[in-house]
Amino acid sequence: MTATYDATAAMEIVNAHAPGAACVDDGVLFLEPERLVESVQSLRDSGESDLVFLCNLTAVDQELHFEVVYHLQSLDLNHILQIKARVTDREDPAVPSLTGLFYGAHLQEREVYDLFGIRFEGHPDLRRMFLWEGFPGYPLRKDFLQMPGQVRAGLPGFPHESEENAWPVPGSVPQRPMHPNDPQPEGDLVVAEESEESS
Amino acid sequence: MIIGLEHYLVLGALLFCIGFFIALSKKNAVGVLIGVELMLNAVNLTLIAFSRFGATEVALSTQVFVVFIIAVAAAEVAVGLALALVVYRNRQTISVDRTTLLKG
Amino acid sequence: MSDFGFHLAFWSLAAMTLGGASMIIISRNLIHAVIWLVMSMLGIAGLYLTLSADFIAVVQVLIYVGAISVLMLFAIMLTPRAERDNSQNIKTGGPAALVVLLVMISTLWVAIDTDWGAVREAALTDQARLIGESLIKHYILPFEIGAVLLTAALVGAIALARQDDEDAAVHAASLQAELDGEGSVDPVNVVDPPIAAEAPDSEAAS
Amino acid sequence: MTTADDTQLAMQGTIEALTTGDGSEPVVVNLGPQHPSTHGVFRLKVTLDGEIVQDAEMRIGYLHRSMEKLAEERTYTQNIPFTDRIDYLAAMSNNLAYCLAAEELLGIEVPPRAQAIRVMFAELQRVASHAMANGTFINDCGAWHTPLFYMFRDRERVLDMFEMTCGARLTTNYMRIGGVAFDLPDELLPTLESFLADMPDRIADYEALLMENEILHARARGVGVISPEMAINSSLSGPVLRATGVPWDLRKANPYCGYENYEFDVPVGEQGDCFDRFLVRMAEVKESLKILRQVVDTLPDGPWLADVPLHARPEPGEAYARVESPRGELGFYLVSDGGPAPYRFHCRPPSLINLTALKEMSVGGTLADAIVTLGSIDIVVGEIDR
Amino acid sequence: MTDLAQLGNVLGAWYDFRDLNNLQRLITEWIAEWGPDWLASIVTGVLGALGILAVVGPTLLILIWVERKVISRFQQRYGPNRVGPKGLLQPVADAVKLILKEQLAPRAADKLIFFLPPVLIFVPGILIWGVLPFGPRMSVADLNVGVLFLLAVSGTAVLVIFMAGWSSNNKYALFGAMRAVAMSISYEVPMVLALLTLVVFSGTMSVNGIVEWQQQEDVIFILLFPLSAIAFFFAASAELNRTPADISEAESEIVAGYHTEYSGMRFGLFYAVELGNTLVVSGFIATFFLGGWWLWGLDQWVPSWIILLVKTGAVYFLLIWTRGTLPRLRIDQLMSFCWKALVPATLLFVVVAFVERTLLISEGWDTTVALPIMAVFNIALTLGAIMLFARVARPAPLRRPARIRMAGSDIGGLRAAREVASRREEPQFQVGGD
Repeated sequence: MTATYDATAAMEIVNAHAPGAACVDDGVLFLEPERLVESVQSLRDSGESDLVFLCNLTAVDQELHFEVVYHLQSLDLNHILQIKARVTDREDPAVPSLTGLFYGAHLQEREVYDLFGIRFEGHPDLRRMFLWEGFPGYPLRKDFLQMPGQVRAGLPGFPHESEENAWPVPGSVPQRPMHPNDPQPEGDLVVAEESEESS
Repeated sequence: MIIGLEHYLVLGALLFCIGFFIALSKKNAVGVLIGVELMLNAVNLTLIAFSRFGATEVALSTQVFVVFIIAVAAAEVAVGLALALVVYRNRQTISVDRTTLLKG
Repeated sequence: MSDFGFHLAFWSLAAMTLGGASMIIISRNLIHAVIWLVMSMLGIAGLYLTLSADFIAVVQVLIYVGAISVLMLFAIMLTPRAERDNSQNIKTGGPAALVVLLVMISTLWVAIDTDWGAVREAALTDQARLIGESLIKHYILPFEIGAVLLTAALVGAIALARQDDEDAAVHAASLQAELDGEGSVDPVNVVDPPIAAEAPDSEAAS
Repeated sequence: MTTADDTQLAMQGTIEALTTGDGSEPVVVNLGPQHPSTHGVFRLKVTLDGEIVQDAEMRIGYLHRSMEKLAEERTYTQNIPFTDRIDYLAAMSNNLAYCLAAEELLGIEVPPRAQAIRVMFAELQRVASHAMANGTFINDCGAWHTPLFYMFRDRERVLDMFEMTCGARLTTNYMRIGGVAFDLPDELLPTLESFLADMPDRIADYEALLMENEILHARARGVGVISPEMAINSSLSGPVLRATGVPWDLRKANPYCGYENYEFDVPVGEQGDCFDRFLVRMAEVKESLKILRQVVDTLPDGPWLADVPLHARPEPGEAYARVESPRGELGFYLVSDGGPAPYRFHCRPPSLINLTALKEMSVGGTLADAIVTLGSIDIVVGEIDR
Repeated sequence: MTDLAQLGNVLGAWYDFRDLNNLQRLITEWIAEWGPDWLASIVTGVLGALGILAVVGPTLLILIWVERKVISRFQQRYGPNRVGPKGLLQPVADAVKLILKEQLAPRAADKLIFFLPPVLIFVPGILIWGVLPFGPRMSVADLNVGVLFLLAVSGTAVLVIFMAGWSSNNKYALFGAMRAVAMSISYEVPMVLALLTLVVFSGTMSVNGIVEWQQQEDVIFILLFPLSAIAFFFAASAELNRTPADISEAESEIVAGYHTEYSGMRFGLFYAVELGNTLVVSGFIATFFLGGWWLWGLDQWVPSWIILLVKTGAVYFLLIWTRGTLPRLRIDQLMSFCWKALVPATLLFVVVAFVERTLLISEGWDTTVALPIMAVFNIALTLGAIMLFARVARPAPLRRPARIRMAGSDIGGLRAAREVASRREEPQFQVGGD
């Protein structure tokens, strides 16, 4: 059975090489983007963790910041570790590229750049992979295809479901600074009435 | 009007002159080789005409002679084109008038 | 030789041959020139048939149309497209035409005027056997020398056309330059080619 | 959706690129997106010097439906049909991977009968997909569709079984969160028995016909070679990784749905060339039949679906579940924020990541080798572009 | 005299369909009586051409149906059975469809050279038929340089293919044309050498002469020179661009090779000529190596051209069989096979033919005794040559067998891989290698 590698043990290895680069936040290993490369290199090269197989590389738009998620796997020791790198700057998110360590990161990083707009410094051929160069915006960002009034499209609630667990609770969505390529709402924006009509 | 030896000789001469003109006036090395081929063919035609209308004992030797000419012509084209290739590879051009290295 | 069929054949083949040859002078594109050459070669093969030299006619088709014209097309393909125009050399065009005219007049006058003492016996039959035997019996020495010449031409052509090492390096370097996008590499000062020219080594070494 | 310069290149005479400038220039040939052997709308821009491939660059995105964006606005159950269309040649494996991830999020226990049924259909899907992969591979080597039709004969029988149980041959949409949609129809098991009875001598035919074929050896052996270290570093998975000699199979390393109590083996190649991948796929089909035999013998009865509310809402968290699909390690990374729809839905596409090493495999070989290598990696464009 | 022959004499020569030549002689004599003499020669030429077209035209249509049905039988499917009874009208439907299709031409194509090939490719296709003898006196032109004529005409087809490929301004077409030209030129050499052994042995270059020699010596050449037969078969299938050497129109690599840009009836012409060439080449293989219209005396009874058609059908089935089942070879493998295997082998057999010929003529061995011995010797030599080639000329990767091992218990990364590789016992699955 593939065991999940203990995040604190991984943190000690990383801190041994790059002091202060790693911290564990409720069981998940977070690495500092600035020293990401040498911390991942330490995890890969140390015999004890032996995380040589880059399983999965993707990103999540947590609305206030981006999270680049790495899953590293050791084939011989049969354990897997999830690493996250948090990028707070939404205007120009950038993370050092792991193509130096893992050749498998080439295409996955290009996909994340294409769909999220996160630049990977040091990637030899960072171009959009699925969409064409002139495509406006980055599709998988939460503010892409944003409805006016900052309310995210999708499933506010279900007709037969009771009112109290309607989701998301109106006004609960944190206000974010308007993104330049957001569709500009006409006239003044009143969040309050929007929510009455929809529920 | 019987088709005699003279008809073939005139035809051969005309063909030879056309080939000669092409060989002299074409800029491209392959064009010159085409001219040379035409000249050789003209000569072959006249030889075969002599073989047909000439005396019988000469008939066979002229045909053997033509076989040799065709063989030599094939070898000559092969070497000529190989030369053109080498000239092209070093001078990036095979137009005859620009490859004037031998000039003093 | 006087019946109508023979006349028709001779004149049409003559027109085909001379027409093809003159189109070579006029045509703009070199590939068209080669194709007109092929047409005139076929015309000449037909003329050989009218002279009942059928072995030579078939050999002519086999060697000229089958091999030499394809060889020329290959040569044209290997050289750049810019060189493909079949243009005349204007400044030497004039004097060349003069010389050719002179040659034509003299040869035609000789052809028509002299009495060739043409005699019209029956044509040779079964040339293939006769030529074969004479090549082996009577003309054995030229036959052997011809063989040596053909081999020498073969080896010479290959040696010339083959890329040896530094040429390959230049070629590989220009390819790499092409891929990297800068200008084409100056063939002279290629000190050590960026790509180790190991691909053509196998050929050079063998 | 090609860019301006692509359409311009296509419109302007492609022969121009051949002969401008001096020296013999590299020829840029576009294999695809409309090409008989790129297995779908996949485009490979190949730079050739004569017949030798100098550079192979992929242009993908022609089938990009941005499923990951769409999935964020549908509930967990509504997303299941999406997974069929990601890898339309192995829909069952996709469904299984997604349901495992969702169950991990929701913390649902799957009844044993459902687990056995899931294993059965995952292995049936592997047999069908490998039949398709090997058939098209030999077709790329030039055999005139004959082996392909033989292998399609077996694939048809598997697709008929799918149609029997869930009504669809290709996009099955059969698995639900917590189990499977319907119970097995009673005529399925006899058909499966006869299928398992016939397959061994069919496979003996293929081995006799195809393995000894000298031309197939000449075309596929020593072509598209990759070393085990390079394979692991470029995160290849599935038959492509096992052909290099690395014995890594998720069904053994991280058994899911009860694979630990079936006895089967993992075939491993030696040189890591196209022919080894073909051999590994052939051997894997035999192993799958062994598993199917055991599943049919030990099929438990009982509920086939745990009771899960239609719009189940997992509490905030994330899950990454992986399945050994016919093409490699197929993973689903789901992030939930408490809502009925996944906050983030990411699918790890084995076809796309296996293509990372395509350039290394095909540079240096001829154009024909590049086509054969692409065929041996067995890509599905739906999974590449998602 | 068999009763059939008596029947022929009684009813007059033209009833005797065993030799269609009688018919033609009858007609020309009738014309010679009243018309000018040149008219007779033209009429015989026209009759010969009409005879050929009468044979080629319908057989082409039937062949398209036969090929598709036979290949579909290989592939576990029915093949065309919708149009007409058992799909017989399918070729007609295809032809009509192709005629109605629009004739496209690429914008930057070289117009003159783009439109010529579909017409010109028919010339060698039909010219070759002139030399094929259907019966003792039944061949359009019994040239005494027949074999050379066959090679010359099939040589010109290469030029037409190049014109088609180059002029359609399409990279796939150019690749196809260059491959077709390179391959047909290099496969002409083994073809010439294979036919040289026959010409040397039978002493004549006329195709009919070769058949008569086989009739006279009561032996068919495939027994005497099996390797020449194999070499000629493979060189001819390479010349025709058929699998396993159909790289010039390899649809999996270069879409449709030299006729990618041709559509409508132009593509139809290419397709028809390809089938016509296959038919005439299998006819020549039957004539050279299987004895053509002669079959140990049977040709007294059965019309000779029927025997030839049956043998051609057998060879044609062999060509369909290889097309249906074998994968395609790469261009460099084809070239190395031609120059490193076929040419030396056929050269060896030319020497053997010369030696045996001198033994027969100058030593004056009795052919009835000598020929069987030579046949056995040649067959043994062929098998030896093939074994030697199979042993020696295997490329490096093919020497080691391809092996599959079962990982068993050690699942993991590189360490587990080394363990699996270092195992002693026999691998579970092994194929290939010597």
